[in-house]
Amino acid sequence: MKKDLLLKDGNPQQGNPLGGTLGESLRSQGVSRRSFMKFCATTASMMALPPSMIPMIANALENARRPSVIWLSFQECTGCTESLTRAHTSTVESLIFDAISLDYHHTLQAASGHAAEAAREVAMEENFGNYLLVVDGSIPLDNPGYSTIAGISNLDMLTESAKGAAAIVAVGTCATYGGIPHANPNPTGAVSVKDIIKDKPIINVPGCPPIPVVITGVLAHYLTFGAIPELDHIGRPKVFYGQSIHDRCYRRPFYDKGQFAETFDDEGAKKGWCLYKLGCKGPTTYNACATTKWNNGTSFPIESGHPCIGCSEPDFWDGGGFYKALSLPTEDLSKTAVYAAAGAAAAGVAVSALNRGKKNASNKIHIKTTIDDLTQE
Amino acid sequence: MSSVGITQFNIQMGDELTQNVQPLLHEIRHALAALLESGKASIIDLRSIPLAPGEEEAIIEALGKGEINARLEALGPSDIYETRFAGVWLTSHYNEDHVVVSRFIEITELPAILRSQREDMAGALETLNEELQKQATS
Amino acid sequence: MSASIEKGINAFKRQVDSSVAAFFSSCVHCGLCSEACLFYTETGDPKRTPINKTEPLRRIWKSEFTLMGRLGKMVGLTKKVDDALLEEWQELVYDSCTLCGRCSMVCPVGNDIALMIRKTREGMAAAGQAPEGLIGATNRSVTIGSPMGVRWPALRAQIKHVEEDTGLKIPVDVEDVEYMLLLSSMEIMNFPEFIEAVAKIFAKAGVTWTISSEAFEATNSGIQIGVSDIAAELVQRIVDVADKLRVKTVISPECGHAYMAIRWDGPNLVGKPFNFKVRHILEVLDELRKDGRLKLSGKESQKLTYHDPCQISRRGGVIDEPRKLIDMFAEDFVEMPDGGKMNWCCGAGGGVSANERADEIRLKVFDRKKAQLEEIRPDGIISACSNCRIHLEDGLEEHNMDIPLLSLTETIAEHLAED
Amino acid sequence: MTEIELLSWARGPGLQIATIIFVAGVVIRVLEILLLGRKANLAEAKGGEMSSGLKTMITRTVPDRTTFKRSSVTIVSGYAFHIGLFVVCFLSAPHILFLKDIIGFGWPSAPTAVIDAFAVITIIAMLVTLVNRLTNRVMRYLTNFEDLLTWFVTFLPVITGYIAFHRIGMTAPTLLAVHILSVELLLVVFPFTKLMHAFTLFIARWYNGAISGYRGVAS
Repeated sequence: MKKDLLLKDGNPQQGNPLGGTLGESLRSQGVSRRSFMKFCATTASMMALPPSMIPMIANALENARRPSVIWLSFQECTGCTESLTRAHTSTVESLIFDAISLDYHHTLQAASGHAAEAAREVAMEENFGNYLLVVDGSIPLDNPGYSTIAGISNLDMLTESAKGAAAIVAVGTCATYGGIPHANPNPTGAVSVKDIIKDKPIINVPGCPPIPVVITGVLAHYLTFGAIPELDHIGRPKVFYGQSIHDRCYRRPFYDKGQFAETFDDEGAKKGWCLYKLGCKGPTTYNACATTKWNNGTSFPIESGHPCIGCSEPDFWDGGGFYKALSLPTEDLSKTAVYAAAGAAAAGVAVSALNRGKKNASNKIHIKTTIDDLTQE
Repeated sequence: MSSVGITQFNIQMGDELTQNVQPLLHEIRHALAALLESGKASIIDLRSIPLAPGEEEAIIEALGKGEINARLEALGPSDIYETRFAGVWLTSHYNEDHVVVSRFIEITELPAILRSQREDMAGALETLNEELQKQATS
Repeated sequence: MSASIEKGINAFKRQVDSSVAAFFSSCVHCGLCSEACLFYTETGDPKRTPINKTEPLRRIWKSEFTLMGRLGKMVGLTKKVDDALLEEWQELVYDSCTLCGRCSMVCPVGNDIALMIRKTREGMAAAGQAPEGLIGATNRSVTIGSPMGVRWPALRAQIKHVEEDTGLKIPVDVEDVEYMLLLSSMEIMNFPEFIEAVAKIFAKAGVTWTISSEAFEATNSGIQIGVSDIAAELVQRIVDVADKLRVKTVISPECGHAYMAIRWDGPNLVGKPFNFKVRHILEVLDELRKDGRLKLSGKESQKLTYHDPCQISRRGGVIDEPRKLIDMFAEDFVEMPDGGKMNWCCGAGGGVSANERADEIRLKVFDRKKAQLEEIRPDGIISACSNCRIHLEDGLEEHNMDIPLLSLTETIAEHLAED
Repeated sequence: MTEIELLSWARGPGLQIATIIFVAGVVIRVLEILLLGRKANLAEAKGGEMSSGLKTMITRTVPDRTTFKRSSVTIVSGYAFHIGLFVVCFLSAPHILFLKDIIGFGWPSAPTAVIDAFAVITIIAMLVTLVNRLTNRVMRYLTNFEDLLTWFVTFLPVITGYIAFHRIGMTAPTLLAVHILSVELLLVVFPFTKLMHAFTLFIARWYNGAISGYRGVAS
């Protein structure tokens, strides 16, 4: 259903990118005020805003104008788009998409080839300075040929599309921090959007993939307030990434009590104990999984018995192993210690030989002390 | 947040997992006292609380059901009922697939969404006028 | 030949061994040893903290025997040991330490600080930084045979007196006897009653014994000043005579460091085990008691206490014996607070009494003993070291405290049962 | 460098370097001490060296009554911070996990509330030891740069661990990285300072006990 909406909106010629407010648009679709309030309450919840802000959100949404959205996909797996389109296929959320004009998304749009690129160019031109640019995937810098669209390198397409954007939403860990393409040894020289675009506000929505509600929540926020939300030090909206998984995890009491699953099939695992020892990256991962959850709020990885892999953090792929507890060294220390000890033992014996030589020498030059030797001359 | 009876993988429920229930009930008690005293209504978004599997159900069970139960059909159904504690309402919004999209505990005399809305009433008046006119002309 | 800083440094190097290295590596500067040392507690001067007294030795260990020190030395980062440092430290190493070893008992990391200071003295002495008083005493020990200058004729005269007083024959230079008794100069000059007491007890017990006219001096200034070569020479004199007379056991008299010198340091100084045993007089008396050869009569009703001489108790291991002996005649025995292996030093051991420069501080630190005595207020103090005895008498007199000092051996002799 | 990169460096190469320096340094220093050797005692023994040496290694942990009375602040704060350090280092789950990875076996952990309480005790006790060091007449006299340095590098992991656990000021990966780096600093400094006492005190106590025990005195 949402796909239909997207496909419909994929053609800028048919849409009305900036005409009318959201309120007008909804009323024209016969949406009642009561339905709108339900929509606002859900939107507030989605944006992790306190319910007391619902009236304000209602007012803002009422008067919001539909922005044009251009979605670029670079070195990615389409997981982010999948996540988004597999989200609650609900009327409520589709309203968010109703509220935007998705003018280019080459995976979702019906048009292809030159027609698609033409659509992008038109949207950019018509809404210059006002459109929202959404990017998923990383950008290869080694050889532009690693990833091109219609013969245009990712780098060129990004810099060109960014010029007229009001703001950029980097979706997924690839676009935000380089993600898996960036993982050691990074064969394509993949970088993030932020590494290239320096003069535009960028909202990072990391995750592999990001929680769909978080993606729509960020769009809703932009839609509602016409501005980018408050970001943390690595560009993530604080409302969704303000707290670590560990701090919000329902299994936290087990951590505090020292009750851990040691293997995936032991008593601890069955009792739902903390997965820290199985490599859970919850303590160093900031995301909304523990509260927002996945699959229509059904569950999230830890609830399903798997440790958090830290996918919304930069370089999560190179974090020393998903199943290695955070406090563990990433390399084999015992071997290092044994080699160091062995080498040092040899060195120690050598140093001691010098010491003993010195003592022997001092004994050798010692001349028996007599009572005549007790005063200096 | 699941209310569709998904079996929890591996989890055996224990007392230690429902530690959010008590504090939440206390929060509701404070809100109810404030409502009585100053008429100040409040809303708790259940989605903003990290709940363990089964905790939401435990809270709903603890609140029980009261006298009023309303069903709303707007962008999918919504269930709104007063719990066994007067002034404490539970609002559950579903999408068209009957999946909960948001759920609130409202401490108020009447949840705002139940009232007839001015815009809707204006629309209704217009519709009624139109229909009467139509009858008159026909 | 003469002393020099080079010889001093060489002597320091010879003193470093695995125990010293472990001790210095472990010190965390916690300062607990200060509160165990009467030279600190009674003066409040942090310089006198025991571990601080070992600084010269520490510097040599650090710069010569540690990898980091060697590297530091290459770039000139180590602290030097020179005449100025040793001169400054003289007062700490000799005047402010009796080698009592209380610090060694409280150090939480287990440093034998007294041993470290004893070793520090080796370097100090070799560098010509020993106090004049101790050099004089050492000189007399080597040339005359006694730190106080006592020669055989003087002892012979005292023996004669004893023989006249008791009617007992004091055996001199007798071969193949069980025991050879050593004496400290102090006993010969100030407490000849000691010889009398031993003679009476041994006569009653039927013990064969002798005094040597060639080597009767038990004290060893070489130990106190910290010159092992001289200490060895003094020990060797006793070993030669004991071997010549073929005695079974050499008895160390009522003197602290003499016991340390002959019993524990002796064989290590001369470099080989003795052919005879060495026992303190109290150990011998306790053996006799156990064998039933020592019978006493009459009890002392006064409140008596025992002052443990450091080198005999804490450093020597003779702790239970005096108490068992005292138990034979004392009805009202009371331990000093901290009595036994943790007893506080009188303040005069370790060569301090032979070092006139330390006279003032020696009397100052007596306050510690005074405080201990004030807590139990005894009628009499028994001890087993003439040096402690003289100093305690000095100190008590200084504070107008009238508590008599008793020798344990002499008191036992007084209580010998008449059959 | 991102914070996760920093954390990865701390958990990877940083830990490798620190471990090499720590292990090699400790081994060299212990050998340097032991291989110096000691002359055999030729005097007739009154007690056993080995048994009393081993005994003193343990008994010296308890101060005698008079010393305790005379230096109670030093002793109580010292005890508190050593016990606190022990509990925090060896009974907290992440630390046990770390050690298990290296030595191959683990043991049960204490609840975080306990660890947290001991961390606070350790921090307070360490601050008391610092104040004591700077105000106590003897300690102030003895204190040198190394004493302050070792205090600092010991305090650092405790305080960064506490801050990391409570997530104060920075995000978790940075806090964890800083904590691990502070431990690495401690490991690097360890062999070259009096921190070595953690190992050598057992050697020193053994010698002390052996020397005394040989003469028949329990030290």
